[in-house]
Amino acid sequence: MIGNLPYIAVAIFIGLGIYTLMFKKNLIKIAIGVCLIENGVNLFLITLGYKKGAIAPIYTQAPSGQAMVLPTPQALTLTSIVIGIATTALILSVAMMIYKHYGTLDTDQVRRLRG
Amino acid sequence: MKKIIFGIAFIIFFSFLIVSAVNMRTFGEPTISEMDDYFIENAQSETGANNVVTSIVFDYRGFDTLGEATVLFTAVVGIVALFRGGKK
Amino acid sequence: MKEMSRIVKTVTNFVYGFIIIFGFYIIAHGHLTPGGGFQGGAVVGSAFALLLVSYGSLNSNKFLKKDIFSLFENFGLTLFIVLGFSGLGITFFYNFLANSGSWFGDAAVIGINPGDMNTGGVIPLMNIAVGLEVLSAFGVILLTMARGAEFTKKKENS
Amino acid sequence: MNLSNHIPILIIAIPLLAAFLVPLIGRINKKATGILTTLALSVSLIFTIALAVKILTVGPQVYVFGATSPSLTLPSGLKFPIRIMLQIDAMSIFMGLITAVISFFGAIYSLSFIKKYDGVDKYYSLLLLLTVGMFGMEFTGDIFNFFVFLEIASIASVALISFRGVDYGEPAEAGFKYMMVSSISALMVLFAVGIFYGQYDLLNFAAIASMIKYSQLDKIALGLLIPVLAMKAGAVPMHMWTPDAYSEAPAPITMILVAASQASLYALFRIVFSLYNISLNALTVGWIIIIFGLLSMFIGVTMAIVQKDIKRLMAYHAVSQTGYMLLGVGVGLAVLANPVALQKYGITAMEGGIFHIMNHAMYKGLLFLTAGALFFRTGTRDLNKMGGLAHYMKYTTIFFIIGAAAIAGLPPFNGFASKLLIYESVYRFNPLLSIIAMVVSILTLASFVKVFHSAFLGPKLPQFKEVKEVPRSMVFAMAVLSCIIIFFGLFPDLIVKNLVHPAVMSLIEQLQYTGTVLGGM
Repeated sequence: MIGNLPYIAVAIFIGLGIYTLMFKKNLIKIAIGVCLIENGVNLFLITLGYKKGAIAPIYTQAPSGQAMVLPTPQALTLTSIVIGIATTALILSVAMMIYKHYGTLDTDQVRRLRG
Repeated sequence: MKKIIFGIAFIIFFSFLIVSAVNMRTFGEPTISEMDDYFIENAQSETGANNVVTSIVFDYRGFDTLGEATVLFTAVVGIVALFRGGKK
Repeated sequence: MKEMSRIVKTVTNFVYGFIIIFGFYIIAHGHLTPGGGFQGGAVVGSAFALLLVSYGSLNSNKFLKKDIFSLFENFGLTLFIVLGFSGLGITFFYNFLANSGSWFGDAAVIGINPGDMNTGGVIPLMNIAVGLEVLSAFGVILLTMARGAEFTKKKENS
Repeated sequence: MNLSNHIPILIIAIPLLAAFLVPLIGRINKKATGILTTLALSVSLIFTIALAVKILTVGPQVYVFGATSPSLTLPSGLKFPIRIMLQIDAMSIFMGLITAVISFFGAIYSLSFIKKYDGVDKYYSLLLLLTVGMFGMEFTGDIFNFFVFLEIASIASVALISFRGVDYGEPAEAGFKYMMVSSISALMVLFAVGIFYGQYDLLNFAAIASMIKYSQLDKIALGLLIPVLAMKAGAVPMHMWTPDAYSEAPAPITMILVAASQASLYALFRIVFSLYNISLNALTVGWIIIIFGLLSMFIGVTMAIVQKDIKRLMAYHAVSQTGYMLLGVGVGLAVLANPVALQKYGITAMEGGIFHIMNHAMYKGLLFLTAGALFFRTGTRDLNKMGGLAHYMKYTTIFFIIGAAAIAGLPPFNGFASKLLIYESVYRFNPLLSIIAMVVSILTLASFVKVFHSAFLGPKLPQFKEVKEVPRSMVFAMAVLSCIIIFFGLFPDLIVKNLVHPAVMSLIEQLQYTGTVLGGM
């Protein structure tokens, strides 16, 4: 159980993100919720690639004789972080547009689409 | 009423996460790492770059990085398209 | 956003040059030291954010031009996909420069080595192309959202 | 350097290159952007057709990026692939054909539809990027690459949905809802990618399919993937975004969005059939998908009848038609375990479901284009305000009749062909399901008769005096879609035998899928 404590942290991260998405009313809080899930999943990807007592997989002036960490999760997380930037920027821009037209950020008042 | 449905969905979802966190192999001891060992040994000879992660990002999985630079470009064009008016 | 006090502006004038140079260092040495196109572009993007915040969004339009950024962005991405296309003789993303003796073509010394700039084949060129694209993408996003925020603030006061 | 074995990547790379060049050319002159977009999409349409012919004759194609030769899946001395590869078999090229046709005619339709708005080059760039996202989702053989292209399609469609949001409020709200749905689904797909990578240290579909042991973690990954991808495809419990997104987006974009949500439906089938196949207990998962289908069918059509806005009505019909596809393929999945039932009616049910994807894309696209034509001329989408438009817009009325007849499943049109396949095979599986499907089809016909009456028939209204037919490029796009619908309706077995059947077989046989990669063919 103690062995995979980081995965429990990931589960809590994503749980918090889903909680804010489901129960919060303000648009900016929902955007923060999406960022929380984003970071939780990135943390999950990075913790998959760790090897005990290993160094970063770079050969320039590396201390000799030590094992190297798994490199693929780092490449995947790099891509996922930049996708996180793109989604966050777009969510905030759409929230600004909604604020421009509706004058409020509360999801209960942003309700013109009915039926 | 909506709160109850969302509450149940949240609990089911959270139990999925906790079960997957508990069942995953222990942290720090990867059981199978053939693909990554291949990258660590052959990255220098095949791509000539010392940084194995960069050789994966740009050579072995370069199509991901092209897709991902396109994601950033789409976000920029989308944001510029959303704020294109603004004169009035 | 209003511009900040005189102290902040003088420190910014002094510091932003070094941030940009450090960002380009990370982009150029992507295949040797930790870093690469995305991380270096983000560092240079932070320099633009510093300039935007300290000078305020209205008069920072004098030296941070949005259409130059979007021009750079298109150029960076077209360079990136042309590098992908140029390997088309064999397959799409083929690293035709690695171990070929021409640009960035030297074969890297296997195992621990001090790091030689002239290795890595297509990777340094792609690093530069992606770094250019990311830094100009940050520029465009920051300026557009700052101008958008300016507009919504005007709506609040009216 | 013969071009023929590089076709798979050229289908994706040429629209991508055009998407980057469109803003540059937009600075020089605005007119050229539309022409460049249609040119790039026509090139990828021709290449898709050429690739489809090659795949249906020779067999599944693999294209590896960066390897010394396009088909070198396993580097020397290894038994697992390390590079990203496009794996295109009969099912993915079937979806690729839909994407190519729909986006090409969407571009032609928007040549004259989009003149009213400013920011035209951004619109075309986003349209090309949405098409690239869909092609990438359908052709890739790598899970993480699927996540990246799912994200491209989502961001491009959010920007396009809220494209009209500069001067109205509703598109921004619809865009926000769709952004929430697509971010959650993309992140849960990434979580499932993490689960697969953590267990098998592999990222390739075929390699994981050969190693999968259906452990506790794989059940969770499946439990995450099915609801999330069904949400993206617009199945009922999570369909809240569909009516808003489809009604607020410009008409050609709604047509392409329908094809985009079908791409995530394809991803759902790919994961269930090619990744898990025999290892999952097919009956329960099949019944889950059937229940999704039934709910979508019934709730979609009952909500549609009460609608006033023409595009919201069609959006709810899109939800209910997705229910047919889920029902057809769900029945096929449910009987995957016992081969006798599979041969008897499982395969025909899946053929009906998958053929329905193609038909739905065609006639739903045509209906949205006619709704766009009405909006283009009258400026309103409210059925109560419209009336007597048949007098002025002759062609649009004909196209609307063809589309409405096809969606209701009347005999000479393509909707009937696939619905008949679904009815007769689902009847043998469980008669009640088939009866519900028929009732829903009748309700669909009822609601479209109402729309036809209130929008087209009736006296000439004074405020529509100066309304005249829509420009030629819009009429051309609608005309070609109607010809496709009629052609599919008159010769359904020609399409089913040599296009739909290989697609179904490539989904069912997992060994053929893993063989193309691991067999090193």
